[in-house]
Amino acid sequence: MSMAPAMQQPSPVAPEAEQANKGRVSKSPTRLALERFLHNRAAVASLIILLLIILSAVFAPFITHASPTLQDLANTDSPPSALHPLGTDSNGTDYFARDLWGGRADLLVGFLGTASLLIISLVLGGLAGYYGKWVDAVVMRLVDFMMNFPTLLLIIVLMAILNTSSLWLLILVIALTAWPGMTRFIRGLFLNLREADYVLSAKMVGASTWRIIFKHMVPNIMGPLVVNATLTMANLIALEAALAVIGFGVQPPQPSWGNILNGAQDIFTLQFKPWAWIPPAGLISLTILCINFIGDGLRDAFDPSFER
Amino acid sequence: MTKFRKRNLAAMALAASLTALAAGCGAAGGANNTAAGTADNTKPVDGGTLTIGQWQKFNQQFIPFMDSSLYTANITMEAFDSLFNIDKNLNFVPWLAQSYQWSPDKKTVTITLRSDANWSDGQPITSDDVLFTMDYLASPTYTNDLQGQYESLVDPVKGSDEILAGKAKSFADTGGFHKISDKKFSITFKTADAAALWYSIATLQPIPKHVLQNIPMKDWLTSDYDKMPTVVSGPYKFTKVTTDSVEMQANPNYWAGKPHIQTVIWKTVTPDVAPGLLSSGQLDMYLNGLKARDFQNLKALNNVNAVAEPEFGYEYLGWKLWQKELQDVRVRQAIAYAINRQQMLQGIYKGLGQILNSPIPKGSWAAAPDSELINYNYDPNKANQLLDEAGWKKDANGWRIDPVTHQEAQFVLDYPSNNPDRASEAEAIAQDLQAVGLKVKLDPPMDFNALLKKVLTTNDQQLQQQMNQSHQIYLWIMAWGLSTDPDPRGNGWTYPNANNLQDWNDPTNEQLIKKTYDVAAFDQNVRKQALIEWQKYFNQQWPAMILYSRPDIVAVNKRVHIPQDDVLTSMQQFGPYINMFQWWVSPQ
Amino acid sequence: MGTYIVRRLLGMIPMLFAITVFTFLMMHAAPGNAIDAMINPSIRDIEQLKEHLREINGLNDPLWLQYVHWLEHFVVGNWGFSFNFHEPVIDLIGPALANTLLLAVVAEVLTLLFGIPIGLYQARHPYSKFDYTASTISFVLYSVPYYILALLLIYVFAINLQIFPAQGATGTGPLAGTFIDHLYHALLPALSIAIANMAVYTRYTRGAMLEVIRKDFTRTAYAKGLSEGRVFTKHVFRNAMIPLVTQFGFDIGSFAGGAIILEGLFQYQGMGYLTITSVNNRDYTVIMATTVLFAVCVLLGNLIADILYAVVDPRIRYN
Amino acid sequence: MAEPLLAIQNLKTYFISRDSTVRAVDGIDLEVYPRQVVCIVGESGCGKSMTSLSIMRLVPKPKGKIVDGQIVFQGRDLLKLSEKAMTDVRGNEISMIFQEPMTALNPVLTIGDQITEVLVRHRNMNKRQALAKAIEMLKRVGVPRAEQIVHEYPHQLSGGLRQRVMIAMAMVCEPKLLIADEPTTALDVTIQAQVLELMRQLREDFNTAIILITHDLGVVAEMADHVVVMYAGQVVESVNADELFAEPLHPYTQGLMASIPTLDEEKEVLYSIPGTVPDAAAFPEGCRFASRCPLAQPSCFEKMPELREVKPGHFVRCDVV
Repeated sequence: MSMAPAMQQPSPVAPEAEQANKGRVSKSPTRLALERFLHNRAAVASLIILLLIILSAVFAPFITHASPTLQDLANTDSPPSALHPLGTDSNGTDYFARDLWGGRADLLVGFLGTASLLIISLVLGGLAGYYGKWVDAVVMRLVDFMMNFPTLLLIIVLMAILNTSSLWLLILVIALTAWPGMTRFIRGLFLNLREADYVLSAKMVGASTWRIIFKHMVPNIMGPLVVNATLTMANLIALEAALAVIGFGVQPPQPSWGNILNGAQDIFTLQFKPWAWIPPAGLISLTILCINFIGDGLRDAFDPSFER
Repeated sequence: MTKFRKRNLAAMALAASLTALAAGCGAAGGANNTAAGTADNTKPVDGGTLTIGQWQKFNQQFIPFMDSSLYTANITMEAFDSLFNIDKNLNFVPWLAQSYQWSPDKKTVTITLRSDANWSDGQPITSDDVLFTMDYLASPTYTNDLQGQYESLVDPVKGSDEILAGKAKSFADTGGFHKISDKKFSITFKTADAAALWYSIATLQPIPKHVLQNIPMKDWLTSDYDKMPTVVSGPYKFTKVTTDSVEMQANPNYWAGKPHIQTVIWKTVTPDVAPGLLSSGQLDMYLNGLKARDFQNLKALNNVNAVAEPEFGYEYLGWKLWQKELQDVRVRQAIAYAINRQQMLQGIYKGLGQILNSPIPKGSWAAAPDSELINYNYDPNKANQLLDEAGWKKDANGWRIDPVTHQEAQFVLDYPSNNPDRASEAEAIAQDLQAVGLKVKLDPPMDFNALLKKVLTTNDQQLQQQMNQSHQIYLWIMAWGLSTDPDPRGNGWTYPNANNLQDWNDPTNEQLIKKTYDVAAFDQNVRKQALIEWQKYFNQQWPAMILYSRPDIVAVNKRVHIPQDDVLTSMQQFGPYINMFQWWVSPQ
Repeated sequence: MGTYIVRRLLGMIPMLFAITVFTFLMMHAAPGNAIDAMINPSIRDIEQLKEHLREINGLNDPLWLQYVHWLEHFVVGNWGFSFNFHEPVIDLIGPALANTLLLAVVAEVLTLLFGIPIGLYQARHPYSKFDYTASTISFVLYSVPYYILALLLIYVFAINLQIFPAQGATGTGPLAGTFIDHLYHALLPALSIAIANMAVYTRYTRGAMLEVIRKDFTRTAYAKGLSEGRVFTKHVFRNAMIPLVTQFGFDIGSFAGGAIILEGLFQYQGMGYLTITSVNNRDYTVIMATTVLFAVCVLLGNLIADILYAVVDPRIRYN
Repeated sequence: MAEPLLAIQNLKTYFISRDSTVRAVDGIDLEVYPRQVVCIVGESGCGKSMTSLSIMRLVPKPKGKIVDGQIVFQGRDLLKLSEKAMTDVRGNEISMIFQEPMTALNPVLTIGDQITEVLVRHRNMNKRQALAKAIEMLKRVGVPRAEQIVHEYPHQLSGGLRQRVMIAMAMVCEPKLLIADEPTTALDVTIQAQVLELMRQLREDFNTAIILITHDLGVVAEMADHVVVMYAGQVVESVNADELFAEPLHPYTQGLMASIPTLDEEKEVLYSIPGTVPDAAAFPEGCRFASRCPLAQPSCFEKMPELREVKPGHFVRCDVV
């Protein structure tokens, strides 16, 4: 149906792009979304808090001089003091330093995990949604298969088999097991876009598959993709912490919020040393809450018609 | 860890431990208190319930020796008496066996069973039951089909090899066992060995032939009797078994008298929450796994007595003695001086536990007095001096040069996973060694089986190759739980020996050990002296870095009354040394 | 309907097959052979024993044959032998599964009992003070990970108030092992899951209800003179349930994941706890069995969701 | 004439939100006599549907609100009834059918269920009696296989059948007044005619007055006794049908008439009224049609004209004609 106009308009992309560049008068959708986002007070506040958390993790060495890993057996299990504002753990390591540095592991898992997962999902979901037919069938079978596997169990078993304490491997394992949801989501978006006029016209002018996917299709699913990626990030951070809580996430002595909690689960610590477990528990919850608020704000911003 | 204890058990007689300590130190609270619980002169009261928490889940395999879990053994111990028990001075004393007598050649022991000892169904416990039990442990079915771990309990008995090989069916046919009467029999060992009785038959828990002979042995695993033995010889019989608890009731026919406490419940409870259950009275007692850092909090609970005693065992830093670097005794001693064991105990175990300079814990009658041993107190200067003497020069960066490879010395340290204390110890050792210029790389922790396999790697040739290629000096941390009898062979200090993980091959050592069990050593004083001589040699040679005995923390509700002679700590040892039938609980 | 279920059940078979093959290969690739792990190295003739054990365990067969044998045995309930617990795997799974199911049922009942009514109430009074409060609270609860909720619950109810046990699946005393006892122990972990899940359900219910309320047929129902209550219960809720049952089926599957963490945290002797223990001990026969069972849970969850979907939505049923 | 069955006076239905007030219905007067068919005509968004929902008191909550006026039905002001009393009126004395038969029926309930619940509610029948009555009613509105269809679901029926079911549902209690909101818009032409014929038939059989809301003047011509033309929430012309077609007075009505495509006149371009309907949140001061009106005078932009009786029975809201 859209063949004819495509023929008449051999290069429908260029004018569009030009317009976007010139058209500062009318606001671009992204800019509109940004403005809507900035009006969402909860989301903006969350963004600020999240930035503070990220900054405190990145600049941990400037905030505290204590090492997050140094063992000091002369000072184990000490209560908060001027030297150790949140006391020390059973290795004599400073809790405050661990809480700050611990954010790095969790946030890295969140960011890199989401990034790698996005890459996998964009390739698989993109191909499935773009080509359809047997490619789609194969990818979707794979998705079904992975979806039927309890992800958490798979990660635990893999981590146990690999017997490693590498954070990078953990991120890889998480990405390799948690991609199906995102892939299915992206495939759906692509499936809808496949028939769009500008995609068909790009095909007509002989653009390569990758160019079509990344140049024409991806920008158009940016909104939902960003929202979904944000929520995925929250989930991955929660997942790492969950793994660490039962001893399968980031391994000590490298700190992560989850493994700090793991070391503080016994009754006496819960009862008598709130400084040991409330900060990491609070940081995990706050981070996830903030990311979710941001995700919510982004969704409202990208899709104003969506009503909660 | 448990795995090692099991193996150890298998190799040695099982026995008790710290009676002497408990009696001697009375650390918990003076002369009127026993190790824990309350001792007083009021008259025992019958009845009541005792609830005991254990860390790990028991396995539902209650025929003695079917299962190698210590947590199962703790329970079966109350249902099945062994031939010998331990008194408070750590001596073996006859128990189900009323008396024993050695033959002049010291190869044969004649044992008389108590005439009043009966199974709970009224049948007498006889020589046939003992033979039946021995044959069961020696049989190939036991090892292959039941995957039993205790065949070495009958290993020193004459004919055990023939039975395992299938050439004979019973010790009665091989000359290992001779039935004299229903209540009297003799056992002949392969050699005259002063320790053999104690590391084998002494702790045998007879099983009822009249019940089990009708079930093919390979089906025992799934038999009702195994899941819940109904005919028992001990003070308590099984009455209810669920996935995480076992209920036992007093055996009214127990030969030593009906137990005071009517019901004993064993419950799987993790150490994380045990303190809460102890303070609320839902648990009367908790064995193993309580953390040293919780000790003060436990003591502060007003209804609970908590005691911390050094375990009967030790933690050690192992190394391979075939590595050229470690063949120099000065290097081994230097490591000993370099490691601050006092601070490790202080930081990780809150100052509880006990530093050792020999592999026999101080609680044993055979322990060498401190005055006879080199005391490797933390002394980095001395360590540096010894390393200098050994030719380990420091380079510009302060790291020492390995005189064998002429490169910076590189130690690599392995330790078991799933225990934060091991990680702390590994880190502490690494820090201390680095302080004297020895670079240490910590491997990621691995689970115990993987670690053991790595340490054992086929005759060590493979490991040797690996180490040579990477120019690494290999270290590992493990712990041993010991049996009461101090025989050095049990911990693998002889060569060859599957448990000799460090490959210590030293003729002097072999000679010294031999003296601890030869015919002369049947005299306890001779044996003690031989053991002290061996310890002195060990202490000087330092074939492994013995660290310390960790603390064992046991918490008991104050309403539980435990006779002064009884022992509570080191429950990880297998054997009926806790005479629970004498305990009683105050009515609530 | 019957044929629909049968067709869906048959459809599960290839998936199950793929899952078992994958799990089998994964376990096979795992380092540390179970036999090495279990044997006392001081046993005489150790090599002979190993060979014997390899033989009786079929470890000398080609891989595909090992799989076939494993499958044959698995189907008839012979799930192997746990080297760690020294018990047949199926004997371990039985009670663990029962505990997990109890936990799941209690959690789901709590979830539905509170989650749906709160969402319904919000939908009946949208944009009210209650609605805003409930929405905010459920957003926060939805964001706070359930294991942190669990820690808080332990802190409050087990440590400070001491009215619930902090761990375990059964207690001590005369009631030990009874159903009441099990229920009592399941409550706190169930509540931790339920709170987070409730938040999901209130959000879902509210959203679905508000969407249905805007539908034409709701107006029709009012126009017929039905009372508001009747319109809500009969017309609106029946339709709003359609997305909810999908979530419900999803819950059954995802419960497996949540159970692993929570059972670990509460030391609750269910499937998750058994799995963790087994993973820590490299007890591969048990891991195989629990993995397959968890996957079956997910499949069954999907099936149940589909069936319920067909039950509540006749449009599906007749297509 | 006799007493009006329904008399609406000065009805105002607004949508009030934080930022704005949308005056959907802004002072409507309307009378419906027994057995009369009154058509409300107008463009979409002119407030005709909201008028009908106001009569049923089904204005969407929470924003929609009837702020003023009276709706007197058989002597009772419906706006003063309790919600409970109002439910006795709905579906019983006044019932309503909607534009989209596809979505107006509940997809998860059987046809029988949906019809019988009206009878159970208003006639105190038990299920069995109600089902029999429902089947009878379905037959009456020309639904074939009524006995089976009561057990079927809406998605199994065609659009025309569904609208018949809707009508059966609305008529099953024999209401005094039936409000039909664009009942034929979603149907194809042949079915439209059948449905209209059916409605006429029912009026004969049950003596039901009908308010027929439509934007289709053809339907008006076919059905109406009296016509009310609405524009921007107000009545702009109200007169009996014959006179309207003979002599439409309001410029807007005239515009509507002009835009009907007819077969006999061969017009080149279809007429359409220029401009757009003003925003209901910000109506202009004067006549709301002024900006689009070919006859508009400057005064039209300043003062809102009253609805005045230009001829006997012919009311027009325009000062110019």
